[in-house]
Amino acid sequence: MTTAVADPLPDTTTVTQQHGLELLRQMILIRRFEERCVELYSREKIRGFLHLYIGEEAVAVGAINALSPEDEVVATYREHGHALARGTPPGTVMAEMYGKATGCSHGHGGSMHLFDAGRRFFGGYAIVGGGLPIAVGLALADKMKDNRSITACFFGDGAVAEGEFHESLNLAALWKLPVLFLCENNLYAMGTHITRHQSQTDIALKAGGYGIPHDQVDGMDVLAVGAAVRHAAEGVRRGDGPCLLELQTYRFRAHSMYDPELYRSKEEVAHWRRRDPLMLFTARLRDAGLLSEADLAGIEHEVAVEIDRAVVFAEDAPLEPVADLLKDVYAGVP
Amino acid sequence: MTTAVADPLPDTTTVTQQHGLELLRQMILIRRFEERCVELYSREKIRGFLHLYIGEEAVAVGAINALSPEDEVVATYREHGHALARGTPPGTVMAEMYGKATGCSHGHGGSMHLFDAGRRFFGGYAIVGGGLPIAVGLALADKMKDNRSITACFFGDGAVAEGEFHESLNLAALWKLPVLFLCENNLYAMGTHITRHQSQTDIALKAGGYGIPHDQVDGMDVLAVGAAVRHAAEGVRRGDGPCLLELQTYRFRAHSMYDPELYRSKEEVAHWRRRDPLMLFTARLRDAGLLSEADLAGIEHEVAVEIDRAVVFAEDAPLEPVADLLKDVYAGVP
Amino acid sequence: MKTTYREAARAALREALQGDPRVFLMGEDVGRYGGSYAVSHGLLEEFGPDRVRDTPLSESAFLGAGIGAALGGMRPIVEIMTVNFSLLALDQVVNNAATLRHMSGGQLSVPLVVRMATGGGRQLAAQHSHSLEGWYAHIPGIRVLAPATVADVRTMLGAALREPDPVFIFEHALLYPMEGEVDEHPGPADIRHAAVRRPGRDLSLISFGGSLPKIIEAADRLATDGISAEVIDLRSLRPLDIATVTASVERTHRALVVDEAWRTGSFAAEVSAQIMERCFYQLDAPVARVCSAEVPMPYAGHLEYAALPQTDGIVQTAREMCGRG
Amino acid sequence: MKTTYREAARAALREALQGDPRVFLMGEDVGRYGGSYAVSHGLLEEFGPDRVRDTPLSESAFLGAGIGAALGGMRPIVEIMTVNFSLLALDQVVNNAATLRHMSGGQLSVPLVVRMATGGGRQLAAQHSHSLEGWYAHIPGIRVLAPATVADVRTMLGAALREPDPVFIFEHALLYPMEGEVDEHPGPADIRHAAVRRPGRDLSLISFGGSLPKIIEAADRLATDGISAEVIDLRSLRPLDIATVTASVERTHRALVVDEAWRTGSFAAEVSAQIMERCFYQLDAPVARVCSAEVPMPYAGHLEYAALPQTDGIVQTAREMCGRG
Ligand SMILES: Cc1ncc(C[n+]2csc(CCOP(=O)(O)OP(=O)(O)O)c2C)c(N)n1
Ligand SMILES: Cc1ncc(C[n+]2csc(CCOP(=O)(O)OP(=O)(O)O)c2C)c(N)n1
Ligand SMILES: [Mg+2]
Ligand SMILES: [Mg+2]
Repeated sequence: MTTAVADPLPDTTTVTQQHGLELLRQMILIRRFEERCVELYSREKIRGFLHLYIGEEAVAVGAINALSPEDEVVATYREHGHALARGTPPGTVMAEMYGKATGCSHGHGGSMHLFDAGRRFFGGYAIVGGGLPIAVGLALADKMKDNRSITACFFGDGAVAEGEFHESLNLAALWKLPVLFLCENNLYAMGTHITRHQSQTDIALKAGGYGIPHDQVDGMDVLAVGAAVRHAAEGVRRGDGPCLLELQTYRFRAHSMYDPELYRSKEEVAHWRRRDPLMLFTARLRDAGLLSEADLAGIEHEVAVEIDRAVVFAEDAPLEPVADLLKDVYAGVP
Repeated sequence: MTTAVADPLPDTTTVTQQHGLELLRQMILIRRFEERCVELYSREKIRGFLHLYIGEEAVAVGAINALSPEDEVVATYREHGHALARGTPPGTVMAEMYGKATGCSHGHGGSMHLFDAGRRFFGGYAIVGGGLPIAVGLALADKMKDNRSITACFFGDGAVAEGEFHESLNLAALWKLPVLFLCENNLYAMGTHITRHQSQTDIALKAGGYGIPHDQVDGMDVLAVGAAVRHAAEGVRRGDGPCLLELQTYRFRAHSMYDPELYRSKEEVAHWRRRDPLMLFTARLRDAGLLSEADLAGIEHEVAVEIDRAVVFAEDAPLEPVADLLKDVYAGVP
Repeated sequence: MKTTYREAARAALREALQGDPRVFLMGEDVGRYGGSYAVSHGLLEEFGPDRVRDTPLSESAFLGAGIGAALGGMRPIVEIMTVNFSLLALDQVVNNAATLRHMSGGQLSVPLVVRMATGGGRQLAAQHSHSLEGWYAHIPGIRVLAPATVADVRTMLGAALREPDPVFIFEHALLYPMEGEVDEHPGPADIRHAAVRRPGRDLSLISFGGSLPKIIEAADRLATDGISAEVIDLRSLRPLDIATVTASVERTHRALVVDEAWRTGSFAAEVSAQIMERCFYQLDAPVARVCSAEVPMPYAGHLEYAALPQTDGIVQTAREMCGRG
Repeated sequence: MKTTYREAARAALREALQGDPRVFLMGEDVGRYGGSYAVSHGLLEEFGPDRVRDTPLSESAFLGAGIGAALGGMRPIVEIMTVNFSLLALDQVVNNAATLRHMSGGQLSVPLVVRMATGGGRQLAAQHSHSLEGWYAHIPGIRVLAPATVADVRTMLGAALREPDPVFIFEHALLYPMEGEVDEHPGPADIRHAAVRRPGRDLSLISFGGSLPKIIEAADRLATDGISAEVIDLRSLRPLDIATVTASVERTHRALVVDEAWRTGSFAAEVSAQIMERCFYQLDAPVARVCSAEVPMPYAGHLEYAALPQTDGIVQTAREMCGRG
């Protein structure tokens, strides 16, 4: 039978200062990086679709820091946060959005398709649900090769309606593959509230249909996310088969840069902003005496410098030559 | 929350003589019709794929007799039984398998694609899972038009793994559509046992992930099937939204005419044959004093005559002229 | 009356919803969100959530449900947000929508309209820039339309809804802001015929959808070189009105087909083959194609520009064909 | 050594599984059932359920899992039972398998092989008779092979597994019982080139896969009329070895392309267009096509026969092209 992964969860309220500050730094980096992206988008330095992660930082940061460097990560088109949390340098991410040759995908992918094979970041997938089978396959390879790695697969609540969610969960559970399914439930698929796209809105419950253990996690609490992922990952790594976590979060910004946000009220957004993951974690660290004003200012400064550098790197980076248009369609061509 | 549809079920052990004999006649018709098909297949009168329903007759007969004539029926490629139970004349079904112009699909469809629009039999679908969205749409039309009809959608255990199963159940439940999902769980998808294609083998349980009421039914007991379907259909018709029944059955024959049956033992088949639905129901009617040897012989005789006539009808039927090859690709063409 | 392609598409939807209670619109974010391209903006408020129906992300199920609803007597308009996502529903198109009439021996009819945005050119990269109209045009049993003008997008929907067979309408996303003329109360379009958008003598430029503006611009530029190009807008890709095309080529003796799809296996190949099959002895030069480069669409603007057919390339090819290389 | 296409396909799989521990086969009923066409019969017993892996009915998930496993360093061979079901997985092909190398800027590699049965001719009706090779050949980033001979099906798999990019192998189901010659220990095929199966002077008959036997038979019959037909087997549809084709047409000055797909938008259109583009001034007649009728495949034998390309029609078209109508 299916069981919730819940107990016994390690205490989520304690964290070392070093780890706490690192998590905070990553969250701030993602926030500020994306705020800069908005500005660069309005200046048409960044084009195409741009999906911001602002409000959801605790999910990627909490989860990815609970993984090992050998683990695989698969994400969606809303993946700046995941790439940055995984350690992909902000400069190569920014250069990617500029469409430059030194971008992490050589300018071929843009915001929706960040890749960093060296860090086992297997990319941003922009067909909703399309990344799940890939994650299942990566996990299958790990299992067949007797690796100790697991694959963490991020997707949204909207993806849960797609057939590939269902097929992937069944396959992963049937074959007891080391996949950790991480559903970023931000309550909306574009403008469609979860109550209007899921007949059963408790996403964690769906795992029961596949015999997969599941849990709901406060996705605004970076430590809770970290603890839940660490705990779930342990079982998955041990060979217990896949696990699904529903990370309850909210996006503070529009779906993409084109969205007039007709589908939700300012009050609703304001309500969730009171649970801003950066604010919550800053307060908690402060309350625990782990963060001084100077620490915070230091992080903000460090991050600002890093982002400035990233922008300069992107601005100065070369374009891929048009002559190479057909390169990398096949290996070794042209 | 999800609930089983179980109680209170009407007593399934009683049946009027007239109804009982009619159910038995239909089951015998399907059995003998298909036995004749096997013979005609070996004589190459019938070609293409031929999937027999032998062993599963109680499902189609029990279920379809519990529906109203205005209800829609959607089936799979294993649908001789459903078409016959719905009342499609055996002659037009046989002519279809002969590829004749007077076949119920004008010879265009063959065994896998029987249609009878007049009886609201919306066909056999041969892409596994492909009929479910169609059923959802038929139900949507009924709901939007305020019809009292419901749509009964048959599919196999194998179809449960397909993404379309998942998408269709969610859509039907979300919109509270009048669909009755009838899963014919015969334990195998071709040669793959359910334990090797479903991580969670209790198919009825899956409905929980969509908030759909569900039940398991002995698919070898025509009265149990009828009672369960009648009961479930009532709720669906009332506007409670979709319902899923898992009908536990077994196919006595190979998957299709090409199948060497390497994947299961003779003992397993023999075990299930002891629960032959015709045998069980014959015995029950006999025990209840509703069936004499003469009645049975009469039915067998009547059915034999009907099938002989069907074969003669098919033999004598004309072929569609080749000049009409492009007819019915579009309305009014050529 | 002057309006945009987007507004015209919306006016067509409104008219359809007003005119027939069996018509409803369903798709992802057509309602509350206002349509991902704002085409259906305001329709939810006007017609309610039953007739402007937001769906979950389940392309196969809701396109299939459109087929079922059409079988059940409704007149559904299914919106697949973009052609890129339509791959997830392609089985329902090929195996159900396109086959049911024939496979049932003429008993069933699927009066379904499917709309989708198509094409590249907005730096949306490899998964969001497909041009798959040619694949749809391969499928017997369905009709495929590509409104390239404001007037066509305004009137083709009405015509499509009168068809007893499934009709797929492809709207190139770059056209939405385009302005053009329409009648205030136009009748339904003639969807059986291609249109000669500009007469010419020396060469036929043939295309559809989002590439029409490019071949019109090319014709303008060619005119300044003294080359008179006839501009053909195919409008309907399936069935293809090849008679209008061949009549043109018989006048001009040269044909250039432009298609935003990858060159190999593009719809342009079909048009080219048919012209050659029918006008071989009237051709003064091989039929030419300008298509997209055979590469997953790159994000970077300069690479995407290089990958897509552009007016420059069309003009240059046309000049070479006319001996003015 | 004489063997059948089916046995040769199995020998190729066995060799692949023996030769590289990273290789595994996965698909519906490849194991316990023995393969729906008995191609993988016996392999489960030989290599075990890990490497001969039965899957649930989840085409999109297990093809996608094949991509993921290839990314993860394995060498998966995914079997989609037939091309008809591959529509359910086409998104994974177009948007993932074909794009990942390019979209990642060359960081990723998808060394995946996908096999599927294709084609009509067995009275399986509209949902089980597709010929969609041409669609696959449209997709940049993948390779598409169509082994038409016993030797090719024996050796193309090995070659496909050496490719760092996804390779799709289409096996026409009617070929499985065909007999032919193979070496006992053949090397991998040259999958870069088309093959001239028979030299000729008057006309090039061009096809692939299940239609090759038909054009060979047509060439035999034409020979008795004194028409010498060259037979070209394309073998690889993507990339297409057009040089072998045009070299032939430059000798024969006439080309007839046969393709079991529906005519409009068939791969034959592409081949025809390319021949015309490159050999226009050497052609003595328009390039001709013999394809399937544009109808969902009917079940009835006589209708199916009429819908599919047949040797009679090929011979007749060829004769007309050579002025012997
Ligand atoms: C298959 C598919 N259908 C539609 C879209 C368009 N689309 C992009 S994002 C999105 C919403 C996805 O919602 P969710 O999975 O909850 O992720 P979120 O954006 O909330 O992070 C939609 C409909 C798409 N990219 N792919
Ligand atoms: C999408 C798809 N994949 C594969 C097949 C081939 N196939 C036909 S029937 C079948 C098994 C289906 O099993 P189930 O749904 O349990 O129905 P049953 O045959 O047992 O009645 C398979 C794999 C198909 N027709 N469609
Ligand atoms: Mg969401
Ligand atoms: Mg079954």
